[in-house]
Amino acid sequence: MEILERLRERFEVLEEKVQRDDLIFVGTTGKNLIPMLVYLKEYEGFKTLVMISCVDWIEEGKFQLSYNLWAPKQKKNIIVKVFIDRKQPNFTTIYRIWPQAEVYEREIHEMFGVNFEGNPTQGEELILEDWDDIPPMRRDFDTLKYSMEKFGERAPKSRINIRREISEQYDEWRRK
Amino acid sequence: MSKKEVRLFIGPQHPGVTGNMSVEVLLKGDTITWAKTHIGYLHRGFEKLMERRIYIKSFPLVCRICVPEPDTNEENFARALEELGGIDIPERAKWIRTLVLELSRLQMFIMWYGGIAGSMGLSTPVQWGIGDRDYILDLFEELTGGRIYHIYIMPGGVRKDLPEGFEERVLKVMDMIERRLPEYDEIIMENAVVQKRLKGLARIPKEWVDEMGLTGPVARACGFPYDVRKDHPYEAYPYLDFDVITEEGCDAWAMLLVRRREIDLSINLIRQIIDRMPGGEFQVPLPNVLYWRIPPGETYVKSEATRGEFGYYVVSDGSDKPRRVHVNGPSFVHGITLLERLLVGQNIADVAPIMVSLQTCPPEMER
Amino acid sequence: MWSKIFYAFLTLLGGIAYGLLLGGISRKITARMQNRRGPTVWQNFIDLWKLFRKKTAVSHGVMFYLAPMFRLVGGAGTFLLVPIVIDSPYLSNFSFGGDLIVIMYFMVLGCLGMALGAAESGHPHAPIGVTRGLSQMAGYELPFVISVVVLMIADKTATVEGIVRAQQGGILHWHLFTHPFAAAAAFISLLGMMTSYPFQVVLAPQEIAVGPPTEYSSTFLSYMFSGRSVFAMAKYLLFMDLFLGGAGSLLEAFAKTFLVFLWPLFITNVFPRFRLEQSVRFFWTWPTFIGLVDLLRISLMR
Amino acid sequence: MDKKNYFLDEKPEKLTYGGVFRKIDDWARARSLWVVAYGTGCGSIELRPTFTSRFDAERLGMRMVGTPRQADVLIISGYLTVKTLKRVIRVYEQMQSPKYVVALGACPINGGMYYDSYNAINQLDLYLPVDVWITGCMPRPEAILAGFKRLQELIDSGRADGWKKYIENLDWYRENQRKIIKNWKMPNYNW
Repeated sequence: MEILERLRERFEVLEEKVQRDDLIFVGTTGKNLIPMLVYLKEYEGFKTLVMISCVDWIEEGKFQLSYNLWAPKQKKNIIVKVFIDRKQPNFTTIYRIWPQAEVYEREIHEMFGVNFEGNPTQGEELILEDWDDIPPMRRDFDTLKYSMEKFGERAPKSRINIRREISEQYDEWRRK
Repeated sequence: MSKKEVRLFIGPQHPGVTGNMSVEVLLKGDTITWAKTHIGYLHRGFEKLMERRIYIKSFPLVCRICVPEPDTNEENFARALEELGGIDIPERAKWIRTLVLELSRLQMFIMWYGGIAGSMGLSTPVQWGIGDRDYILDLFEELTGGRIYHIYIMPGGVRKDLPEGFEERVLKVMDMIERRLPEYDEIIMENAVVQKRLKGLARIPKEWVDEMGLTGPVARACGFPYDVRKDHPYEAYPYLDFDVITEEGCDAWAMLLVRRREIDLSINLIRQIIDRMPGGEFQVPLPNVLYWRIPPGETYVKSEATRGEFGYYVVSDGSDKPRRVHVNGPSFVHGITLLERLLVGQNIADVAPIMVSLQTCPPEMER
Repeated sequence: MWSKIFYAFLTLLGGIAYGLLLGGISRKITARMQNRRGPTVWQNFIDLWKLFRKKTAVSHGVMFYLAPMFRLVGGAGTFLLVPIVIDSPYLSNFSFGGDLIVIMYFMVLGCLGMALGAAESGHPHAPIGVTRGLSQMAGYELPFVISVVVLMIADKTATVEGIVRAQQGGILHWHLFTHPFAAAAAFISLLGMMTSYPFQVVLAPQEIAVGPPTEYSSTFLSYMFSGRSVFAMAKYLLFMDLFLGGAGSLLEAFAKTFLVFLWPLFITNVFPRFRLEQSVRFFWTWPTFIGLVDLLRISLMR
Repeated sequence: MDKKNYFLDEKPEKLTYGGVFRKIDDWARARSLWVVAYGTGCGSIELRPTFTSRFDAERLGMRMVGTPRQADVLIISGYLTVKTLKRVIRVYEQMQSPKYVVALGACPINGGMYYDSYNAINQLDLYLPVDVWITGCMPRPEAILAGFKRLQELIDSGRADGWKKYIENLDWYRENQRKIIKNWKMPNYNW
């Protein structure tokens, strides 16, 4: 694909893959990301940011950020990938290029703990309320354990007499 | 916030919001000066739960991501897995899938058509719309066994073949709905009060469409012919004969017109599909799904839901569970970025029509 | 005197009951229009009893408690001033000279009491609803007052009874036919008074939940409920007396109020609501203009 | 803004209920169930057909009301997230007694398919007293109507007493609620 050649000329391209006719993956470094996004937006017609996603590669100690762009004219998607250090997950915001990136970054900050410098709203709670553990979408967060600790053991599959069960619990509470 | 402004929460317990979400607004008189969307009331952590489950066990989960229109999710996820796993599905499966997708689009649009009237207090078409939608749900029940959640589209095809005589019954329901639609038009489209309220309401600047990534009926109401069915054809859509519907006007009235014409289009497409339904197998055998490993790779598949472009970003690391599934619903942009900007300067009375026009669906924002 | 008060009390109870029944009928008709069966026509009585016997654990001050009473008193006061059956010793209520003006004041009282109480309830939806209600009132009062003034000038009287007497002598003497423009203006403003749908901006569920009564519950809501139904009855009776020639017997009164009751019901189910400013603007243009036509005609003819 | 109490601090004093009219009260309560319009989960999608033209719950005397103050029934439609649970408790405490809770779906009974989710509760009756459970995912409108018939029977015979239990055992419920809701502050109106 020609667009890959043009990208290779201008930026450092770490990896590339043509998944379908209309979907290309390009990997780059953190420094090159914003120039590349701006270039894609201004000169290649990838005007729209579809989404930002984050993948936790815990074995390699990395977070992968995927920026998914869409070109309305060429009808093509390009996904720009960048890897950042998992220990110090700091990155730059792109909300000045696309306004909706602000909310995506806010969500990633909440779910993965990635810090986007310059994002005005990233500290605010978007989805979770009063969260008291490590960010839940990280691979080392065990949701089953957390659920059992916080919400109690999973109740038995058949709770035939729920009414009696609860009234027994009342009595137990009173005896205490 | 000055002292003259009143802070008001519209939702989550409020009859006018489109689900369990809330919009916080500052009011000056009757005019909104600032708005903020609060989500997270329905967050179940689907993406985390899918990482703990083998691929086939994720299918009961994905259909619950968008409650009123679950089939898009199943189809998207199945298509992503087929692409990563290198499975080709037979022709008939593609056509059945398209039929299911169009039926589910149609029921959503009919419910929406009543809903936009309901958001302004016209309760008669709401009742009609939900009542008529039930005939399509009956078809779904016959086909899949479930009214709302179908879990019908699986990797490798669909779960079961069409029952005997199903096509005729679909056509019958289509005729019935087509007979009923003029009544709806009379009470909604030709209603002077509806026109007075919707024309010019929530006008979206055209440059926002590309900048914010608006899709679906919202983009099409601004004159941009963005339709995933045409732009990136999937399943049986490349063989179907249809045009992308666009309207000029960028306001709530244009969105209403787009969706009204989409109903006709859906009925038309369903007739085409039933006309040209090929024979043959409806699924290909999969490897043992309990030990099904998908080679490493990542992909992004998308399809056209009623609200816009619905996308699944699936990353596989070669194990029997996905490394990451990111569900990107159109409401994420429409309901947060666009809604917050669009509400500023509007009347408090127009919050519900605007939200319904953008068709925000809370469960797909927060998954 | 005492017997008159006793009979007035009985008519009041009868009025509440008939108003509730009409509410039930309207729910039934609405349901039929919407392709469903709907509740029984007695549903409103059951609701009222349940509300009346429910507990209240909310307190927002004295005004909050008094507001439903204001509403009930406003409704009952209006009701008791409108003669139901003319020339009847029991059913003519307390009509007296110049009562039409008092009636129009009483009709405002209920809204104002509601406004005071709801504003104290502390929920932001309530004051928004109250401002909407008061602006709306300013809207529909204008055409209504104009058409009443037309009738007063035409009949040279300010009593409801006098107006009814002026209409005796056949269907063509009804003001509905002798002063069609004034009647049209008044009947359009009736839509606003009954908060029927294009003008239903006060209790707008999709916008401000339920508006002024957001914080009201149980017993207070039941007072408000019965206040609303007796208020509606009073308006139906007033319109019957002003435009449909009054009633000579109780049966006639039932029939004619039922006719008046059908008019907002036919409109309400096929329209969404206006925004507030659209609604007020509507009242200040079309019905006002129509009413002025009759006013001009009357004053030129004299 | 001084601190306001949004939730019950202590038990309300009076618990008596009934009297001479008790039979009529129960009869009327069973036939006039007003449901607070709050779709807490995915079950609200099946509430719409239930309350509209095809299944028409209004013929049983039920209707949707917009404010919890006037409502009798709270429908927990499906799973509850922690964020919603806080709102639901507040809505429940704003409702006036007698009040009833109906739980839809498998999720509030034992967690359902979200048993391992970090944001959805596993067992609803630890936090709110539930009068009627309707299982299924989602329960069909017919099942919901059957559930409401059952609720009517319970009220008719005076056995729907969840609201009494809630007041009697407020401490127990509060302790359970405090385990998962750390911050009890609610968003405030500048009023």
